[in-house]
Amino acid sequence: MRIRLSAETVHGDFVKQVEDISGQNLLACNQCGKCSSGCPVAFALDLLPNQIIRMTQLGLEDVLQAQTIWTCASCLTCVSRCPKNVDLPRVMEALRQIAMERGATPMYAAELRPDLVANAPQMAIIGGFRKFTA
Amino acid sequence: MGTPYFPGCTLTTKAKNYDTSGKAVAAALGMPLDELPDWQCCGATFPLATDNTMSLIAPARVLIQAEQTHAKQVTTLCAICYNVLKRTEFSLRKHPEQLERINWFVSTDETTAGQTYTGKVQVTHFLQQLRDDLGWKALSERVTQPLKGLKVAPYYGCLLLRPPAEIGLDDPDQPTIMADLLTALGAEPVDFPFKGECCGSYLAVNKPDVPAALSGTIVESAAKHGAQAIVTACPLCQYNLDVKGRLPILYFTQLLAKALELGEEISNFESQMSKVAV
Amino acid sequence: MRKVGVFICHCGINIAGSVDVEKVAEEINRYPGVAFATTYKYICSDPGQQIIKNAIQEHGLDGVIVAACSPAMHETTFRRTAAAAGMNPYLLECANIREQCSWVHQNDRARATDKALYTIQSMVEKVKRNEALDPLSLPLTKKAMVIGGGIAGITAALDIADAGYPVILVEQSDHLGGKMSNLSGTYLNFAAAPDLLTRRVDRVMNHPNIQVITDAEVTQVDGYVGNFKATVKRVGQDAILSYDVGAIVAATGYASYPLSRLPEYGGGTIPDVMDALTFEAMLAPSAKFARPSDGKSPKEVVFVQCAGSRDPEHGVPYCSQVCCMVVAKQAMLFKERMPHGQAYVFYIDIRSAGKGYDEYVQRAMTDARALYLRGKVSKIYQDGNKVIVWGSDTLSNRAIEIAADLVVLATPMAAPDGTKELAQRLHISTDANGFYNEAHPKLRPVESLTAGVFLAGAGQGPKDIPETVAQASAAAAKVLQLFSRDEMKAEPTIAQVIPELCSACGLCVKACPYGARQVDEILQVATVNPALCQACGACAAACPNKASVVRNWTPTQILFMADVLV
Amino acid sequence: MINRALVIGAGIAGIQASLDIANSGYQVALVERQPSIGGHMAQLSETFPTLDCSQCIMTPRTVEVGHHENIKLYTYSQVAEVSGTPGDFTVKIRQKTKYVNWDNCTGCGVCQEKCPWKAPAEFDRGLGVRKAIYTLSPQAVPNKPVVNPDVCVRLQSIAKGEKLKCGACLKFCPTNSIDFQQTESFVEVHVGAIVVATGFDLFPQTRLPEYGGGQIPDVIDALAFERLLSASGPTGGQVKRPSDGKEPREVVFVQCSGSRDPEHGVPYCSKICCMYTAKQAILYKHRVHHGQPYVFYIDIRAGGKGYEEFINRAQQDEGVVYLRGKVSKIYRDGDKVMVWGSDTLSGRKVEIAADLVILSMAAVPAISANGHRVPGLELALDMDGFYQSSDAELAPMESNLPGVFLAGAGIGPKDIPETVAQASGAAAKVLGMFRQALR
Repeated sequence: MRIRLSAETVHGDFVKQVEDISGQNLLACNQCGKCSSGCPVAFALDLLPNQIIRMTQLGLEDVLQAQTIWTCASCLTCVSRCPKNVDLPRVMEALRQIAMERGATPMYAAELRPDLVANAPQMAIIGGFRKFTA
Repeated sequence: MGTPYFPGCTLTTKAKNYDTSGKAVAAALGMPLDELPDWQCCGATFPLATDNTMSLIAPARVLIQAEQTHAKQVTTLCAICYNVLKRTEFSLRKHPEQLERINWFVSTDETTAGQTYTGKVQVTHFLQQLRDDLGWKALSERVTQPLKGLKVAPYYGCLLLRPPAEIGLDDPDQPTIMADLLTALGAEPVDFPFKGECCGSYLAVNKPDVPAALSGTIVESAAKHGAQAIVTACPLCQYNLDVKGRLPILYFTQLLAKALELGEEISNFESQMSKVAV
Repeated sequence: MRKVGVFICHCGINIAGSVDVEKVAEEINRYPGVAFATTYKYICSDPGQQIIKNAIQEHGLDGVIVAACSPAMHETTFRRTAAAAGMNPYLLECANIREQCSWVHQNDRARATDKALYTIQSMVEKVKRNEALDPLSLPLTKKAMVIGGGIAGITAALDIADAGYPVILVEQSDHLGGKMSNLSGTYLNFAAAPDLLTRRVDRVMNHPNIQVITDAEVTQVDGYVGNFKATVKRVGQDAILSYDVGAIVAATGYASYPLSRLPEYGGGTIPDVMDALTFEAMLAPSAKFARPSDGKSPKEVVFVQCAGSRDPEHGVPYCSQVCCMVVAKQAMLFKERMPHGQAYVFYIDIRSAGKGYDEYVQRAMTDARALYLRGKVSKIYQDGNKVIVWGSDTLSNRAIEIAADLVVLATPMAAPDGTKELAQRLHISTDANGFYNEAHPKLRPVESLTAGVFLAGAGQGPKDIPETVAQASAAAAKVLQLFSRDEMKAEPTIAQVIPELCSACGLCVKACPYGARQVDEILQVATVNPALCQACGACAAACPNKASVVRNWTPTQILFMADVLV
Repeated sequence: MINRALVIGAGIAGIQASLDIANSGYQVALVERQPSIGGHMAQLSETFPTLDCSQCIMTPRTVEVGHHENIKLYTYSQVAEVSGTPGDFTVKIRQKTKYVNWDNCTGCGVCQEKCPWKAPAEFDRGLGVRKAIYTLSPQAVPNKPVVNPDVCVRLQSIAKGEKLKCGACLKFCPTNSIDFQQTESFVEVHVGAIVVATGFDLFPQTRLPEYGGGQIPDVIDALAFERLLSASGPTGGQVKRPSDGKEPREVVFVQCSGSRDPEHGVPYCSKICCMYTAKQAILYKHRVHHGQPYVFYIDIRAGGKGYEEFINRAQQDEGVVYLRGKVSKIYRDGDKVMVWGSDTLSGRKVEIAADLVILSMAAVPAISANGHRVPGLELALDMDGFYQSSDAELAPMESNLPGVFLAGAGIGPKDIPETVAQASGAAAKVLGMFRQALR
């Protein structure tokens, strides 16, 4: 499908909101792709990190449907290697927050495997959930 | 009087042996760890949004408590607690106005009335104390039972080192701190390319297949490079890597306990080594 | 009492359109000291200039003001006119009533007209107090020094020497040819290039006008354009050689960026990860095509572009310009060496801008079957006898892993150590990345801001061979231009010290940005070096005793001008 | 050896070469086919990456050429024939009919004021109008007019042998410099060396039908946009689109319009487009603060000092949106211009309803563009029609003919600093020849 770009989309509220929450200048990214090159969970992503930031640059809000923003483990590999010092994990966080504002519920405690909840370290459970409630 | 010490939730439950071995080793080395009175959870993730004052209150409380001890530094063992507290310290130093708000908020609570954080106390990791305060040479001299011939792969993971600008413990791409420790203990550090790759972290609860895959690669790589065991500083890494059962996954404090001959009940070394056929 | 003539230009409608020039002429005619005033459509035109000549002679003018465009445009023109009419050219001034008046006040004729009038009146006050001056003449040594024996230095030296002037060529290493001598060939005319270089080197070595000094560095440079004194020290020798030269060409080239600064690429730690120049040596027809670790010939080779470049976080914000082409070339050479081998190239943008360059890269893709992947590499590590490369292809949106036998990092072209120090010795400046600053990025690419010191090649910024060669010849042209005169003329409107007022406090020495001031310890008075002084006036401002003045821009003149304007 | 040089083409390359030779004490005959000197650089608004005003940095040079005692200007002229040998060439120069006696003309401009006949101004890429008697620009050097026979009704009436029409210029010229009897003339110059600096032109829009083929008024080429941005341009530097003079809010820049496109006969990269497009996008943003510029590109080629940093500025500070994909189709839709492109990075097809579209047209050799080949000056051309250097890398300024040197975009597309360096380089070769002869 073809998307329609206009000043409204590329400088719209969505882009502004992401930049405000993340504190990042999205356009500082020149799409070199280093983030995707090093992302450890790339194999489990529906959109690569560079695509996430790319779609956000263009104000394509369907980026919020991507599973990637929930699968990102915030390992910070991308930001520690980014040539332009773009803090992608913060962008992911911004997208998660906006998605949740808009009613996304990525995980229910009830649906978690009991054995995991029983054995996993607290930090995993707390961290896992905090990520979705920040 | 020792260094104030923040164990964090996991070390008092699922990672007790990290806590016990850590405290025992510290005591044996004459640098005892004094657990903070009625400490509370650090939050387990550093809040990444620009407006994160609310979420910073939890870790800030820990710093406030620590400062009441008038010590220069507060120690952690858990890599995630360390990351959260260290970044909080960094962030509050960078944003005094935010620090002011948090101090005000906390001091309105009668239990913590009048307590504030001024940046006097600095967050440190026990590894850093060993390296900077004690020193590898001094440590090696204290070793009574060198871990001769033991091939161990140091696994650093993510949060112990990243983001380097805020943590500054070691180079995230070429870290040496745990390898140096192993050498000091007489063991043989095994360098492998995945020492800094993510284990899948807290995806353990909702996407277990991801950590499983990642940890698999990490452990395999370590084994391929001849490691008999993997050593880590993070309970979550320990948990994720251990799932495989391919190699024993130890905390660095366990190896210390072993090398200092603090006894099996402290080090848990033999039992864990024997769990897997090397 | 001076007799000043005022000539007001319409500049077509450029000035007359918003300034009532006739009214201005009428008004200024009544102004004390003005003996004659008139207007004309285009005073810069030949008939316009004729009017000035006639008026000077008829009215015996000893002061002229041309109220027209900026002096930057026509001052020289009109001063020549005045001289032709027998008046001292330094008694003529331009009053800018176009750029600074008519053009910026197009909608307010009345006030534009007033402003024009004041502008001219203040200029009258200045001209009344101008002294008649003669241009200064300075001696000139027609001998050049070229620093750097790479392709840039060689070419510049030959162009100067061929024109019959002696050249001292100073080279740091023990041989000429520079980085280019390490290349097995160039892009377009591959085979011919090394031969062409050797022939050029031979010509230099045997040229009667060129004296080559290898293993040497320039340790000190004193003096100024036309009269430099450069001292040269040969490595391992205490003897200091000293040369009088009139011009200097800095052609010191570039250095490769240290691999060790790329830890995530295993730089310096993985034997089979090397930079492009090292790979070039491996490709040399004479050499055995063997990788360092085990001497095997690599079958799968990964090229990593922008390995440090375009990466502010690695301290290199700029693009190194040549890597895209170098890599394409090496990918093709590799394919010749290993017909069954496979080359991969990770890139961000393919920058093959240059004659025949884009076509060249296309050939690397289609003929040499090099696989281009658009993504910056994130991590490289050793795995057994393989080197694992983690990259991505942002076009197919896949993270990519390649098990390579050899990895070539296209590392940045960096400014060599010591560039800054040499720049300081030459009194020229360097930019944020350590490269020499040119006088103007567009129109003066091979001149430094210090007269007589010229730039050529990669020392001024990354560039390829054709651009370097063109620059080298350009620098030579500037030298030849300088040497074409018998002596150097310099503007006399520079700083001057009134000895009676000077207390030799030395403030002016500190204030002068061009190192043109000194204190004569014996006479206890500050002095001006006419060749270095740029008439900026800093000394005049700094001098507590008003002993420093810029000729024809004296404090008195400026005060009288200000009186009119405020 | 005749110590005089011929320089063909008075763009910035020819100007620089002439000045370097003339300032070394040798005479120069500078030939330019246009009525005045300056070439394309005179058309530019500001220059990258410093955003210096092009006119301001260039005028001192054009003026210096105009008044230089060692430079003889032959504008509105063309080299008709070259004969002789290196060191002693005889050059025949054809001086086109100006219908104005320049010896008497003072360049007062009255004729242009009074002339009633208008035609599109080529200097403004057709966006402005000029009279039948015209100078290229108010700052022209020399600032003297010529008459365009295709527009002047007087000349047409003369040609048709009808009753003489108009003659306004004749009537009003204060110096009686108008001369409708004038015919073209030839002069011979003897020179020792030749510098060829004939520069480039833009690939015609008509060759790109899928981009509107020049039929859509609000789809213009980059030089036209320079004129829209230029303070001395037809709109005084205000960005107004051709169709209705409205200020465009959404502006699309299409790079590689013709370039890197063997199918359109331009296989090569035009080298300068990436940078001037970024510059134009920034300048547009400075003129129209609320406007949104987009740039479609294949690769961003910013190889040059401060160039990469300039692109970063456009992207992250000036909010220019870069889209990686070549535009496929441009068509008119009401008062909008629809642009169909793609962004290969997000993997999306993209559509933009633009108010104005600027095509970064390929740079093609002027010499083959105007089909002018000089007998006796058989310079080798490459497959694209640019001059072929004797060695592209190590001898870029040397041609296949001894004593004949090359400079500037006639060899291949290049930016101003590279052109200026080449021009000085060519001058060095000429000076070398002259000086060697002395010994």
